[in-house]
Amino acid sequence: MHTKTDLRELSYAEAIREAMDIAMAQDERVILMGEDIGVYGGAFGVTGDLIEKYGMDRVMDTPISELGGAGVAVGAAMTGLRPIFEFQFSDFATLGMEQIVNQAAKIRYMLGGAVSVPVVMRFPSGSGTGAAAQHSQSLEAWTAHVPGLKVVQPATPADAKGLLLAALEDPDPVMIYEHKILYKMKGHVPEGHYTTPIGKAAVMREGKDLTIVATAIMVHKALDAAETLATEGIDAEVIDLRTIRPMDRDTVLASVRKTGRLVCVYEAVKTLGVGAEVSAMVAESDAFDYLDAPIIRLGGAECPIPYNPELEKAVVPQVPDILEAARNLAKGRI
Amino acid sequence: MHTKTDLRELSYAEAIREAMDIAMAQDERVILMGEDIGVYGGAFGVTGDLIEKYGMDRVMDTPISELGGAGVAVGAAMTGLRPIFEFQFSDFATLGMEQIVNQAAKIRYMLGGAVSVPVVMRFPSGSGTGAAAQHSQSLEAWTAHVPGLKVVQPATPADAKGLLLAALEDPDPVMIYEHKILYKMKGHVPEGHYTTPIGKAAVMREGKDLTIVATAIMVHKALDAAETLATEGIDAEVIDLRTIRPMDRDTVLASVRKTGRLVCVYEAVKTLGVGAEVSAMVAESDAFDYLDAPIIRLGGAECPIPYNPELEKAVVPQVPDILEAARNLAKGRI
Amino acid sequence: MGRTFSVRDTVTPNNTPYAIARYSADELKEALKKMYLIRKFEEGAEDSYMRGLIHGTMHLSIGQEASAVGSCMSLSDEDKITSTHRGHGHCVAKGADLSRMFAEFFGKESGYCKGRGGSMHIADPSKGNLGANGIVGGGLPIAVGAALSAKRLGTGAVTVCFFGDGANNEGAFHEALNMAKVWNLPVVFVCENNKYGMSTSTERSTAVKNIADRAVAYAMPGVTVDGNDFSAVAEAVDAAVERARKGEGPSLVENVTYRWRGHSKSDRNRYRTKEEIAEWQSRDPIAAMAKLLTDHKIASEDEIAGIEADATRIIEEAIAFATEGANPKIEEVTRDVYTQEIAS
Amino acid sequence: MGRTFSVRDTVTPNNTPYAIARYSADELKEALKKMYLIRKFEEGAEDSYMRGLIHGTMHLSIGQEASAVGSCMSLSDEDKITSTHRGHGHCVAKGADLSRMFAEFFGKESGYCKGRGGSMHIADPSKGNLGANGIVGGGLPIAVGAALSAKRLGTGAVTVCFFGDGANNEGAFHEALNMAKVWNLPVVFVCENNKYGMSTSTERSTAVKNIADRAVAYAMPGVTVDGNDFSAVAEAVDAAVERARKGEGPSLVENVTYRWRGHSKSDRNRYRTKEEIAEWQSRDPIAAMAKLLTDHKIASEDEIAGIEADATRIIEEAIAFATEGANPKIEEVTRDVYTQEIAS
Ligand SMILES: Cc1ncc(C[n+]2csc(CCOP(=O)(O)OP(=O)(O)O)c2C)c(N)n1
Ligand SMILES: Cc1ncc(C[n+]2csc(CCOP(=O)(O)OP(=O)(O)O)c2C)c(N)n1
Ligand SMILES: [Mg+2]
Ligand SMILES: [Mg+2]
Repeated sequence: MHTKTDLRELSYAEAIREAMDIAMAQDERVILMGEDIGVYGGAFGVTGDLIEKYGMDRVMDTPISELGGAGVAVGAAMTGLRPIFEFQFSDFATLGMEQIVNQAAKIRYMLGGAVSVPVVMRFPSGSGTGAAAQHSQSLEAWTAHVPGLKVVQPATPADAKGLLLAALEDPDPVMIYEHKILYKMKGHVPEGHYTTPIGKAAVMREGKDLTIVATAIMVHKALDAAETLATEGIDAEVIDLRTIRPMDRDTVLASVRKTGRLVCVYEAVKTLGVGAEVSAMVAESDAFDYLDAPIIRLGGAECPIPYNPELEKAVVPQVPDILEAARNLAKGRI
Repeated sequence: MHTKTDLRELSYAEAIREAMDIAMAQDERVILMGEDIGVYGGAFGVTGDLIEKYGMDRVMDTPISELGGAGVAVGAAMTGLRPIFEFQFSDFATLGMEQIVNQAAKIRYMLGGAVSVPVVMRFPSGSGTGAAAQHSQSLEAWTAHVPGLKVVQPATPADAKGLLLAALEDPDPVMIYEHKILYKMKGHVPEGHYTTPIGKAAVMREGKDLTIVATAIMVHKALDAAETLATEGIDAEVIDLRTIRPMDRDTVLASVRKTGRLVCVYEAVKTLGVGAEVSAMVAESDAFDYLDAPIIRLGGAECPIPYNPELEKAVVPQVPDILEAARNLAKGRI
Repeated sequence: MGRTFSVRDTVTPNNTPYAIARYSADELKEALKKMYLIRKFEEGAEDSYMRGLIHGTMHLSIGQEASAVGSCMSLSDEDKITSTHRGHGHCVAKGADLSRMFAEFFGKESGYCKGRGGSMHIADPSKGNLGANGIVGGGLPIAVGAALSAKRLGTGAVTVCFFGDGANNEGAFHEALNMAKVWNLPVVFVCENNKYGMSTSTERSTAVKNIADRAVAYAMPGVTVDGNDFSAVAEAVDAAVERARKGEGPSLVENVTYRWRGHSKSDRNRYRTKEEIAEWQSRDPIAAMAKLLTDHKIASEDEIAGIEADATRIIEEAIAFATEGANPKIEEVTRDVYTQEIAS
Repeated sequence: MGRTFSVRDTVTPNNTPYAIARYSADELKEALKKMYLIRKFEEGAEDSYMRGLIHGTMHLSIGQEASAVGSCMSLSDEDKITSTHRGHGHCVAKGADLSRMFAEFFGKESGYCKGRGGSMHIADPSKGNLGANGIVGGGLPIAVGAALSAKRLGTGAVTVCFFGDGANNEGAFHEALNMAKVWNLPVVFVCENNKYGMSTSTERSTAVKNIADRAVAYAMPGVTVDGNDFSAVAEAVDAAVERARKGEGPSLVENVTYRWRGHSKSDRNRYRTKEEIAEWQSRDPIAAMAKLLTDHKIASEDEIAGIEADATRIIEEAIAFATEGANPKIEEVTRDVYTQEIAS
């Protein structure tokens, strides 16, 4: 985290756990489902000891059955419960897409509004753990392509908590992509119940020379880069997109109108990743007229995530990549 | 089809069938797998009577097991067969994403190049049949986001045949999105074996005032619109993208450099559909400097496909939408 | 089709069929009426389709009425069902209003899904019908979820999950039955085995002879019954519902039946013989039910004719209602994508 | 763990264990050596991890060596296997080169996957090993596909598909076994039941007691054996391989075993007791195999010590090879995404 204060700090994982704890204490209908979220505490320790407080009936270890598990969560959500379903790794959600996309996302519409499906799903995503191609993907663009779903990507502990609590209050299915590498990152997290609005981006740093729109872990890399750029006289505005469906058009466009330059940074494969939508959204808006330079995207390489740690780093954007892109973009501006 | 000649015409479905027939006659390793592709001839009649010619061993009805079926095709492709796997509707491929994305797309890379996975998968896609939200999706953007796959979307009978034959010669997994409404559309199809190159777009109509990049059925709507625009003095270039992974950057950029105006038309949900990538690709390229107007996207509404026929039409781009967009774009140009 | 549940309370003296012993005359006549309603709804639907009044496709369950109605006999409106693409029968059996069903079929705003869902998605949550499903096997995990809610919230509700023989080869079947048993949930899996998944016979798609044999793999009771015999269906499903209600967990019931029509409107019936179809038509579940009622003096021939006439009238009214109904407004097409409209 | 296959040719006179009757002394000593290699490979891997030489995670199969080696006894290089995240043992059993395995572990260009795959994806197609798989259940349909190829191309090859008890609850298991039987393919499903899928015991995840009981649902033979008893494993799997080879279709073999280590490096072993671990450690499959060979005078204690020393040396050499190997070049990171490089 970039804002060090003497306020209470929690890790991103702790913040998520606290949100679940608050929700479960308040509302009997909230249950947790997932693989090894009970005594094991979750593959990334996110559920931790919640089973001790709420018991096996509310912190349910599922069999290794992602499709069925997701579907049970959907059915439970239609009939009175508020399940939070954890995919152990977001990669395994490829097994559950049927229930997510054909059922959770569409049931309300197909049924003419007769029911809502208030299910929350959590997807630990991203690379950086040396777990190779089948355990490191960032597939949030898939669900962000699907009407009926809401999709968020918290970048800070405070938002991880606030967005999860907002998701639980939302009557519709909310998909939460959490970055595994952020789980241990600390930051200030307010006590008690609060929500971070779904659908609102956050301006993390104001600047006038160029706009960096980033998601998840890239928000922190962008902020790092912005500090360095500042020393070079380049004043970057950094926006944490936070919600990728529905996207916060207004915040992004306002920034681009101000700076005239845009770079989008995201870890997912570049082609058809979230930055493609940010770019296209700007390019078709009135903000187009304010653009002084091409819209740059920094996304993951067109490549599965490799195992070797140096290769693994090479396939996702790093701070030097952002610096280079920003410097090129700023040329002629300052 | 828009080019009427006295050459041999086949429907899009017949062209696909002919491609499969040619391949099966030439190569014993080619087999067909899918639900009800045998005596039933396929839900859309694409396989037709091939079972009579090649028997049940090569035209294999699978149980209703999309995940397993796709995985069997992957395993067979790794070990000497050349399977063509048909998802009965592309919507059901949501059940097979694990095998497509974690296995087919990544096995070669994860194994350091030790094997290839020459599997071909066919996805009947799109709306217009009154089959509602779970039978009408256009999810090609999902696989186009995944390195290791190649993804094509033929718009004409000739390309449907040529791209399928190219896919069978390709050592890597090729995903073919076929539009259901095109199955009955007729057009000239050359006899015998030929291939349409994967990775190459087709300029369907040359023009100088604006570029329309379209996919699948939208190519035909774009061509219709272009005829009308011509009568209004607007000279539209129409590009059929044909392959969406890898995208034909050169053809699109060359056109935009010439016309300075771009509209992308696709049926999939607008947000994060293929047009987002086309737009972003142009906006970050040197063609940006040639742009005289915002890049317009016409995509599907942010909505599942509804059942009622009027609603169903309303949620995907139609010729009048293209005309309106093109006219707005061309304003001031001509 | 021999095996039955070991656990069953109702004793049927003197070989009286279960249904006769268990249900009142009114209940039985109501059941017969529902069977007629299903038949006539679908005949009407087919006719509307032929006359070009409907687009899309439809999956008719004509010939399977005993399975739908028999399986819902002991369910209240609090109990849930999940249904399939071939779901009109389940919908009627669970108490749906025929007019709103037809209106949905016609894509009208007055339909159950406001014209957004159509034949394949008709639902009536107010009656416990969580909806038909266009995805084969899609309803199986959802049913388990509904049963989980019932158990956790202590509602006492049971969920009946309908699915076809074809669906039994989906991974979702396996995962759902396993979880239902592991968590001991109040759900009854009712497989309507009409011998084909589209064109593919169970012999060519399914490694076991009886689908109920798969219950062993989930350590739950499994039984195969004559799905055209209303009483046999009710007997098996009622026993399973009772087990579920008592907290004894899930069961699998296989109703062996047959669809008289093709799979959908595009079916050329190449995969089965005319003889096979004729043979099954000679075992009409509605005729059998009518005979059951007359044999046991529950209803006279006249009363039965009256029930049928009632059903005919209701369907006529339903078609009239549907025909008159307004189309949805195009500007409202994105309503109900989200519960609270979002700007986009 | 009583039931065995009814179909078996080899007769074992005087209660001689199957393996002793069936395999030559050289074959048996080679098998023991492979078991040592697995153990020492994994101990070396663990050690390298502790010393920070390796990133990522790993899944060790220490304690399960008899299952891996016993299951591959009657396979040739033409025969295929599919493996799991816990796949080092299968890899060694199928004849992999230890140096290239270690090099992969270290992420080197000289590794089996050129450093792209790591522990979870080691494969050696040249030996018929189609690869470990990071997706639980991911290999099951792939194995069926390999068996389909063998049948269609008439290669006579059999595929052995390894998977865990946890994987048996994936839909992929159900779909794969069903298709294998429907098409009568030469595949043997070998479930390594080590009692837990990560932290979740089979009691809490799986509705049946023995996973092999699920074979009934696919009308294929199913047998549960002591997976720490090399001979019992070889006996069951060989019989199944023979059935497959003869065209008699698929089988399911369940090797009951135990992993001594945690699930992966992040496991705190909260879900099982020290006593349970100790009890299983007292049933070391390698010690049992050594005893089998000495009891039956196949090898002396000295010879066994020599085999173990050989294995130790091979592992040391492998680590040296891996340590010296070059890292992949960063500019080549996108090589092998496609067979023919594409411009992008
Ligand atoms: C996941 C999925 N796969 C395939 C289909 C296409 N499809 C619709 S119904 C059907 C046959 C289903 O057979 P069965 O479950 O026996 O039900 P029946 O139609 O016989 O009532 C198929 C293949 C589908 N809708 N969903
Ligand atoms: C589809 C999928 N779900 C979950 C996981 C995470 N995971 C890896 S191994 C494992 C346990 C597997 O248990 P089992 O099949 O019994 O194999 P074992 O680890 O005991 O050898 C889990 C849950 C995964 N890799 N893939
Ligand atoms: Mg059927
Ligand atoms: Mg296990």
